[in-house]
Amino acid sequence: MHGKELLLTMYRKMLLARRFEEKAGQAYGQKKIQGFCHLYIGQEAVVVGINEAIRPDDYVMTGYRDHVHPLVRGADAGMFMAELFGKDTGYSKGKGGSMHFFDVEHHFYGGYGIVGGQIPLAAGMAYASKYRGEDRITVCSFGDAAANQGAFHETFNMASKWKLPVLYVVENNKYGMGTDIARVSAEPDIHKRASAYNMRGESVDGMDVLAVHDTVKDIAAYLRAGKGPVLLEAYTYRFRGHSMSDAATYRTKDEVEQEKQRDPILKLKAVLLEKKFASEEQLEAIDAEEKKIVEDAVSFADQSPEPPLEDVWTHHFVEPGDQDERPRARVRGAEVKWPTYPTDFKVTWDLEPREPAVTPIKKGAA
Amino acid sequence: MHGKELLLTMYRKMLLARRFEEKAGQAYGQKKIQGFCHLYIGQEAVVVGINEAIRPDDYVMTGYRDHVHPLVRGADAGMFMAELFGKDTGYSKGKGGSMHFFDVEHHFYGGYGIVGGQIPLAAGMAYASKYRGEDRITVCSFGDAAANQGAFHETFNMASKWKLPVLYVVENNKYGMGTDIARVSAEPDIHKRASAYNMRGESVDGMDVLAVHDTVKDIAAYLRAGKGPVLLEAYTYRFRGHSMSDAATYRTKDEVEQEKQRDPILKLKAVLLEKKFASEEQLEAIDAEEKKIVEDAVSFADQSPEPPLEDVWTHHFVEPGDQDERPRARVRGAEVKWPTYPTDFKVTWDLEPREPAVTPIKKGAA
Amino acid sequence: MAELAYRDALNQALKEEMARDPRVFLMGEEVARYNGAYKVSQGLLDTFGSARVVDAPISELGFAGLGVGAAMVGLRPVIEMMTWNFAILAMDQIVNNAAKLRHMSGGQLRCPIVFRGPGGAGGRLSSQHSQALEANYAHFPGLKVIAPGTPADAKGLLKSAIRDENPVVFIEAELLYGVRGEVPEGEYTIPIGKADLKREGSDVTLITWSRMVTACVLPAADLLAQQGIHCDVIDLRTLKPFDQEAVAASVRKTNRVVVVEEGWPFASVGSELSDFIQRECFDDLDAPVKRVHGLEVNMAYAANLERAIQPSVERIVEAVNAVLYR
Amino acid sequence: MAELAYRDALNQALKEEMARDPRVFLMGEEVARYNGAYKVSQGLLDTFGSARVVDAPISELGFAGLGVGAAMVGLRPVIEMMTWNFAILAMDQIVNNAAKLRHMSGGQLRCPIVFRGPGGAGGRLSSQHSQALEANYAHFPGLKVIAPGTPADAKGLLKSAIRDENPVVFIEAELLYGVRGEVPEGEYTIPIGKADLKREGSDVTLITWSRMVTACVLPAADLLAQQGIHCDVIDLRTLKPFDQEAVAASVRKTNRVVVVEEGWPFASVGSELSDFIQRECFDDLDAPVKRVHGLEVNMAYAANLERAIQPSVERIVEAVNAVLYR
Ligand SMILES: Cc1ncc(C[n+]2csc(CCOP(=O)(O)OP(=O)(O)O)c2C)c(N)n1
Ligand SMILES: Cc1ncc(C[n+]2csc(CCOP(=O)(O)OP(=O)(O)O)c2C)c(N)n1
Ligand SMILES: [Mg+2]
Ligand SMILES: [Mg+2]
Repeated sequence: MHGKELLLTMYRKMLLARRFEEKAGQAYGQKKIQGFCHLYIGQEAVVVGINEAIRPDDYVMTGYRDHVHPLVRGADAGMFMAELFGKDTGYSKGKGGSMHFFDVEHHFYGGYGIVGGQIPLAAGMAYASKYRGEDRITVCSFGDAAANQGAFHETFNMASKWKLPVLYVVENNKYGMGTDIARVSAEPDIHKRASAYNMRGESVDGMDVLAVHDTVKDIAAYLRAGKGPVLLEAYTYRFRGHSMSDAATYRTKDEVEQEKQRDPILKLKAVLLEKKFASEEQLEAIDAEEKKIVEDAVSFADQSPEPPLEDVWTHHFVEPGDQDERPRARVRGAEVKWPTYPTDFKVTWDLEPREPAVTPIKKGAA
Repeated sequence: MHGKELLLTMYRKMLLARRFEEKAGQAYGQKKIQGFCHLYIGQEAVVVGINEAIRPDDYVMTGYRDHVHPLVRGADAGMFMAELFGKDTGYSKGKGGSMHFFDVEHHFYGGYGIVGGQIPLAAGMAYASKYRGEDRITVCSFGDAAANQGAFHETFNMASKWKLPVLYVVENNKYGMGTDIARVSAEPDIHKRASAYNMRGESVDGMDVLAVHDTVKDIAAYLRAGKGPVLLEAYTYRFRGHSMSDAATYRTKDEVEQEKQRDPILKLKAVLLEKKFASEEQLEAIDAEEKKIVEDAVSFADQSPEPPLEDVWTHHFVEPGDQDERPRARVRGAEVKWPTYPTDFKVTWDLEPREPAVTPIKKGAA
Repeated sequence: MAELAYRDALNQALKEEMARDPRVFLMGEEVARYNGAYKVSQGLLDTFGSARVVDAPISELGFAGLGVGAAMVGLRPVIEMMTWNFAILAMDQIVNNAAKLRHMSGGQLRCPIVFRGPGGAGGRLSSQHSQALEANYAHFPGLKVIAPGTPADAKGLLKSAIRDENPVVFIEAELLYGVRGEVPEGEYTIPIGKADLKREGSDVTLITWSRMVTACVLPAADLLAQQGIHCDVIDLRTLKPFDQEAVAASVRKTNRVVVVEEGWPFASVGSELSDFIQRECFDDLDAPVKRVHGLEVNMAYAANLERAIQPSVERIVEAVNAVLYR
Repeated sequence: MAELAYRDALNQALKEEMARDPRVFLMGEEVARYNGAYKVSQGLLDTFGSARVVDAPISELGFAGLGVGAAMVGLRPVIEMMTWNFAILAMDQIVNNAAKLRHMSGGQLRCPIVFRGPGGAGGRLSSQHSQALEANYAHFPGLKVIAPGTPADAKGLLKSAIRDENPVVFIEAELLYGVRGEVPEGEYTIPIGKADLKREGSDVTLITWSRMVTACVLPAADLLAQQGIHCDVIDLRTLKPFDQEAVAASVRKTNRVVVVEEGWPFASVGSELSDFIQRECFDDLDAPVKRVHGLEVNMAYAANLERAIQPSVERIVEAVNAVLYR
């Protein structure tokens, strides 16, 4: 079921993610990165497991803890490091920074700083796919604490009613900033809330990349079959603070240590070794390669220029004739296969039957 | 269980409600009332059943379909008719109109035009009661369509987590304006959504005043015992359009006719006759009395002056020393027992334990 | 030219644009089966089907954001707010997502979306339902704000808004829906950002938009004309970006200005116009810029109070006299 | 006098008012156990317990509304918005309920509530987190808007806000929290609606508030003073109602004005000041009112762009020179 190549790919990507975030943390200490910076360390299995279970042309988006989501889709690590450094060679030319990663080439649509603000957007992206008759799905992550936003409720109701092909992933790392989710959530098992919208909800061990992968494979098929949205809760943990400025003293040392035992990278490593898909040395070589990528990314970012001052005036409006920016083409001179959206098509979707059966009158149960 | 006096009181109040709304409808046709005007005809059992099951000093509020809620608490019908007519003798001096009824003397706190906007307020009122150690409860109604607002979700989570003594009543009349609730709600049985907040949710036949009364009696005790909030769905029906400008063509004649068979007033009348609590004649006499009250209300409103033009400048801010308006004292010269809120007390409530048990780490189920 | 009601002109714009471009869809409360709370979407469901004309739940934040997401990936949503009073609930999606997407993504994304619906007073609807909220949106970079005052402009500007590649806040006027006016036949658009000089005169410049144009400013101008005072009447039509040239040119000619708006005065579009004029035309002004606006109060339900709170012909005439020192 | 950081001055105000009045409670994200995202509520949980210092879920609309409800029935909530950027989600409760309750109820109810938290740029936080949103609230009748620029004002005005019988929007500055200043010892309040004349000079009036006071306006005034140009520096402190007398008196003296604000220019508090001045002091003005403000763009993350977007000493000096026609 889990071929060697898949496992090695996932291993490599988790390491890329880990090393990238570690370097970002370091660079933050050196003040090369400023403002808010939310690291994904510890949660890698979620994003990697999902990514290998969906198609490259599926739409993906998340909140502000967003560095790793585009990286595992194939984004240029150097250009995202440059974004973190506020450089001209960044994906958003230094305009977005840590919280607003966008790599549209790889169908990664951001990068949002308002907690829960991306939830309705994902429903809209899934709406567009269904509208155009595509079999594409949308995957949108958010945190456990975001589930208490009204946007969650309003969107889930619509997504379910209209059977939109969207997978919502709660990356439940047990804390929203300094607050244990159980302290502010009447139903802390967030996937159980799916029942309030008549939609499929389930949970998965978010520290186990294989479990995430398999669950999402199944869900992706369900979504593509038009069965409606899904809420998947991935129980995970962030090994660092909420952001770089958070010392995370609200967690006990014990808790953190215990969680580190579940490090998703170590877990996959054990599987790889046990299955003899790779030797210790081979795995170390992979790590070295990923480290090198990240080191190169830092050099690239270091050497990149600041954006020109005139850039304060750009990208507020699309003027007639303006093309969309294609970052890798601009920065790397790469041939970029840019997503296109059809302009001429026929909408065949009937969102609801013309004349629905009239709801029977209810009498109540008391 | 249901004494004669209780049943007669409920009968009288439902008739007052019905006659008041009929007159309001007429007056709207005569352009004495303008703007939006949402009648409660058909839904009377909900508000009356609730009111007789709670205390006069409990807090009550609702949305814009709000004429009847204060009336059954004892408000002055003439002064509310005057409010509808935009007169100086209205409860809000003609400033609020149909959607913004307030009668603080009778602990009726409005009267809100933004769908779902009152939901968080009620939690705050319940918060205040709990904060001061009172055993008062708050009852807040809203419509079926309001349940799709984010305010529902955000508030219910807090109310349940903090065990606030608030009863939320969904007056499910099957439609939000012209839209059958099942067309826009993934879970049209709204009380079932309570499970997403780990709170008690149930439904009742909202056309049966006795059922409503008994259910709310039980719930009120539950609330006063500090067991947390409750979501009660009352299945009901409005016999008229959404507002005066709605011809309600989205409903079949059949459906409306069938519902009219369930008229809560006729139903209670049958009980009264069957139990021999009153004769046909006595019941008609009650009706005549209520009709008279409403006719007097119209005369009073008709004869009342418009507010003075200087009133455009009043009631935007409380200036130092300003007292709150006491409408019945001002208009009727009545002795008014005005609600007071203690200014000196000790807060003994611990909203959460100082050191809660740490939530166990979750592994997911996939 | 055909005479059309404002609502029907909007309806034509929607119908034509939806027929032209399959990417355009309309979503909002009661827009489909009910044909719109104000009947702007009359007949559209029948023509375009239920995926393109969508009855949304009462979830303004949710469906506004859904529209933004759809716009990000190639559709061109028109999101109807039953009134702009309710859109306050959706403001985060409009100002934090729609307005900022292109910038945050460094130009990778665009967000062609129209948020539209009625603003201003609706006739005895009291405070929560009678707000002219254009200033709140005009304050944010990344949004265009349009507020047409006639059926022809309503049609021509809505078509331009739908074709625009940016998020547009399109504020109609509840009390104009039934008002009729000539609308050019056939396909035509009105450019965003261009004012319309409705009357020419050299004594005073009157600047306004939306319902105020026909409800009080033109009547006031007519009345003043009878008294020999001739006003330039500028209907801004687009509030952001507003037509700076048209405003400045007129002020340079008349040297006296009255700005008329339905909404509250504090930090409003009228304040901005006043600031622009005193800054750009300081030496041309023979009197301070005067403003007529809704009183700085919450709207009351009572008929006499509601009337008193809104701008009126009398108040405009008075202001014109004041800037003429008469 | 003690030297205190702005955050500690706010903390004192909260602590003193909560000790004085059991009706006062503080609710918001991370205010209790975490002692506040910006440590404004340090120690309050320990002193006042979990019902008076409450960690709320991330439900801005919900807990803002909960506060309004509690205020309606006799409590005096202080609702902390982690930043005002997030409060956009709660705006409906602030402007449609809190601001209108007294009016809708015809004076039966009052709503003494403070919504507070940091506004403005926070240092490399990019567009969604760097907004000065005072204009949006100041536009609505029924709200008072306060934006203190020093620790002493922060303390004195927060105490006044908590004691006020009306809803108050209290906008702190994220970048001021660590800034220290003298704060009078013991119980004292600063009246709402009174400006503070920070420097006296007869050449030009500089009007500003919040972080701009110390971050660029006073430094600019000092620099100008070295060049022999002496400015009145008015710190408004309260934006609505602002101190019309202080503004007019200064303009009558100097005849030249520069208004400095961190936020966007369009339909802003600065626009309103400009309109007020040209209207009330038309004949006193020797030059148009000049404005220095955040550029009309979304905030960028890059350090150099972020700097360029914000008002600066240089831009203020330039504007002063312009109104002096130098
Ligand atoms: C609407 C809004 N409120 C508050 C914040 C401040 N904030 C940023 S992240 C965060 C915690 C979110 O926690 P969670 O959703 O669990 O995601 P995690 O950070 O754990 O990935 C808060 C309160 C915000 N950005 N937006
Ligand atoms: C936020 C908001 N959106 C839309 C409206 C317009 N509106 C008023 S009532 C209503 C329908 C509400 O239906 P429901 O909640 O079922 O209550 P009912 O009228 O049936 O009592 C709508 C859409 C509004 N007032 N507020
Ligand atoms: Mg979390
Ligand atoms: Mg209903």
